[in-house]
Amino acid sequence: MLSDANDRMLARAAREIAPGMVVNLGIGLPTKVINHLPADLPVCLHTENGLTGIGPTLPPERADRNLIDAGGAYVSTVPGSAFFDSATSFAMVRSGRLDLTMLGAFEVASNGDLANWKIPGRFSPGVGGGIELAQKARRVVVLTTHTDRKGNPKLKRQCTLPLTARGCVARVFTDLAVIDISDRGFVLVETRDGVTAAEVADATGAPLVLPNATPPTF
Amino acid sequence: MLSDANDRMLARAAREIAPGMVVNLGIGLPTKVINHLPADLPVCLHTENGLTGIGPTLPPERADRNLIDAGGAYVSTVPGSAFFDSATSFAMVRSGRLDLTMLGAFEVASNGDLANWKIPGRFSPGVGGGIELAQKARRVVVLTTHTDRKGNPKLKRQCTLPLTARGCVARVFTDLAVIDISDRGFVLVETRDGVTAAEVADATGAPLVLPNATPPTF
Amino acid sequence: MKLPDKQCSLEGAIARIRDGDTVMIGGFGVPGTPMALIHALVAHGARELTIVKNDANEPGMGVDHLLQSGQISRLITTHLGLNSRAIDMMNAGRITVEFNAQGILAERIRAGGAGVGAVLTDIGIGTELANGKQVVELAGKPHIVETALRADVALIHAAAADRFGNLAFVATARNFNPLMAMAADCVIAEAETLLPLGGLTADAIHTAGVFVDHVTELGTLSKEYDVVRRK
Amino acid sequence: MKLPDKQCSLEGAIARIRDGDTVMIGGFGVPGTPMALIHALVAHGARELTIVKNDANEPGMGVDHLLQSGQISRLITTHLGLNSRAIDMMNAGRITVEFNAQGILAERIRAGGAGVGAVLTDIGIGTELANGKQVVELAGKPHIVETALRADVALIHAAAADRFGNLAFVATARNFNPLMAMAADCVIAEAETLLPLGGLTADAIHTAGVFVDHVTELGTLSKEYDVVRRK
Repeated sequence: MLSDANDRMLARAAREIAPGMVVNLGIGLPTKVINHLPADLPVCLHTENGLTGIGPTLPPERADRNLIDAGGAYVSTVPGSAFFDSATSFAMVRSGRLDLTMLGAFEVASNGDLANWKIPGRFSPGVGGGIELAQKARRVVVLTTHTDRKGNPKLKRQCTLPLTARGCVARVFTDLAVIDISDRGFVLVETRDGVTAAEVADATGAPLVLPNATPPTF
Repeated sequence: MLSDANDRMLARAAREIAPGMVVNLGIGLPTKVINHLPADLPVCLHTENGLTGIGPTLPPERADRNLIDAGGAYVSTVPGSAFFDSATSFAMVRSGRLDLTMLGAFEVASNGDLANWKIPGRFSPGVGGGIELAQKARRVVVLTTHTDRKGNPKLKRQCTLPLTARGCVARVFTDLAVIDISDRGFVLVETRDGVTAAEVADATGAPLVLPNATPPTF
Repeated sequence: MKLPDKQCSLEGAIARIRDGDTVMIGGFGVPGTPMALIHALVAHGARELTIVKNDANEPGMGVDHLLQSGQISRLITTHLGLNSRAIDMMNAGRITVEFNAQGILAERIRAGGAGVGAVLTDIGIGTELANGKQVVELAGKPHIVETALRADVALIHAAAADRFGNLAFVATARNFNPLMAMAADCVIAEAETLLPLGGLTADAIHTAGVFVDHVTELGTLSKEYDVVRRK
Repeated sequence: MKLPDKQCSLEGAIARIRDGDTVMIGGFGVPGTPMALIHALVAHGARELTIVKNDANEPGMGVDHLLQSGQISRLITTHLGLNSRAIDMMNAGRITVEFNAQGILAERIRAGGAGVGAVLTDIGIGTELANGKQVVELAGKPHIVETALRADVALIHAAAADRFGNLAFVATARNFNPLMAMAADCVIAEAETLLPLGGLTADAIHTAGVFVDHVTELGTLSKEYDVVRRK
């Protein structure tokens, strides 16, 4: 993935976060969205290891040894941050207090199924907090490269890997496009500047509903 | 009940509390046991509305408006007291962290059944925390007058009132005697000074196993 | 990023309560009972309410005002011993009362707040509190299915809050407040002191503001919050 | 009355662990992991342990020492991504690993601590995490019976404690510690600072001493507690 395409995807995903939201940014690409949020945006970032109100990531020499995010990065607080235990953290998730979560993916199916935790025989470190985020956040969006390293589509008719949760994904942000998941399957919403709808459709492993007009770009 | 008999019962019950115990003293007579505990006894008193380490009861003019026990009395703290919510408070109870609870009773049966919360048609204010204390404290003892105001026994073959918990009571302290509940039913352990075993048996509504020798007095 | 501001007026927050709503109210006796929010609810006038509260306070205090005004149709509680009006209304069939063991009420509310459907417990097995409840075998022993409780609105009293809705309680005024503050679709907190963001220590917050929708500062506390001088 | 004193030596507390015990260990990554108690457990040598911990730390840290020493036969956890040794041992069949969704592991431990038998949840329905678990209908919808977890011993890391065992945690070092501190028959806490009774504010205590059996003060913290400088 081109660094520019990466940045554009992250910047576009950041605009998904509306004022007042409580948001969990999953490990990997989603965490980087934080660098694209306006400083004055009223938003509450949640990390499942026990913090609401995540502040900027800190380098080791300025880090607090007791203050990490769920991915192990050293983070900081903002005025009004709160700490809590792991049961309370997931109480927030399961009881619907997360307005939005952004997750990574191995595969997303056109019915919204998500697989992002296990590749049998090759990668099975455990599911962590992913199932509950995927199943219970009010809105689940995915950030992912459009294809894997071999060029195979990550957006598919059906997931082939063990599922994280069924029918949970509402929208996918990739380096090529913004795609919604609807009753009609994948729907193209936006393309990255310079990418055609046909190129997105080619890289997608399931039918892609195209808009009548040329889609907006990001 | 004579005031002296009352005091002797309370003083005797206080000796049931061993060093290191966590103890909940129920509303009514049991709460008064606190006045008979040695000042240097290492013990932790629990009240189910959210305090461990209960200190002396305070008169209104010295009371903290936010600091009561489960009976509504204004209490104080001791060094090391902790406050917690109602779920945590009963987590202590149900998970076996109470070594002892002392409860009041309407009726105690010779199999250890306890009825202390409802007299159908006459008194049914709700069970409060009684069921969980009776069912889950490691040791449940009852403090009660030996007979009711009409002179009827409160220690019975079977409870006639709705139960608080089955088979929970290990020992009963009354104004006449200390009585254990065993496989053989009620067993006389001690009598109040000046009370005979026969008098205790007369006032008890179920067979009373007597010791071979004259029982100790309190 | 900065955290959102949730400060609002007491009346503005209460205005969203509708006839027939389930309303959780914090407090065990006087401590932790949101007396001002209750008065605002009386003024608001919503009726046919299901109230979830540990107790019905005492005559002339707290929930008793809602009993007097006839706004309560159902009360989910643990003990009414200090309010003879509540018992009389129950006995006269003017309110329906559902009694729970106190720790089970706490646990059901917490389950609602934790987004789980129920807890399985042996508390009350063999007593009339088990009547009518689903029973499941767990490791060969019967357990009662105690279902999660959630409310449309929770009314919370805190000693201190910040503008994001982080809350801190004091002493035994904590009781049911942090549990109910997790278990309602709309959580309204009155605070004796409202602080700017950062005014509460992050480690000493009892209820994270994520759970709280509206927070309002009390002015001078009414006498109802005071020490009760019983005869 | 005064509260009992529970101070003891680290080795004295650990000595009660037996072969085959289930041991809960606090921590999420480095923060909150009781590194000193883990080293004492390695020195003690109890084997065939079932360990309950969110993660397996990283190579050369925390739980990894117990993996290296071969004392673990079973690991109940949520994610091993940072410890390749744990994954290799799992794949080689040298340890049995039971994966839980993170919040469900927290909830099962809390259920153990709260003295309830299980929670009913829809988390994991339709995924392989539901395999082999009892399912109960609740309001017409299938719910998984997630059974309570308890341990013989829990090893807890606190920032501060008093001699009765009241504990306070800091920042994200809280995580699983207060849950596990409720859910074991014997709870052993190491504290960075041990205070006299009254040294902690009653409102700011995270774990009440009633749940804690033994408390020990750490001397100078080892480098294992420090910020991890990854490549």
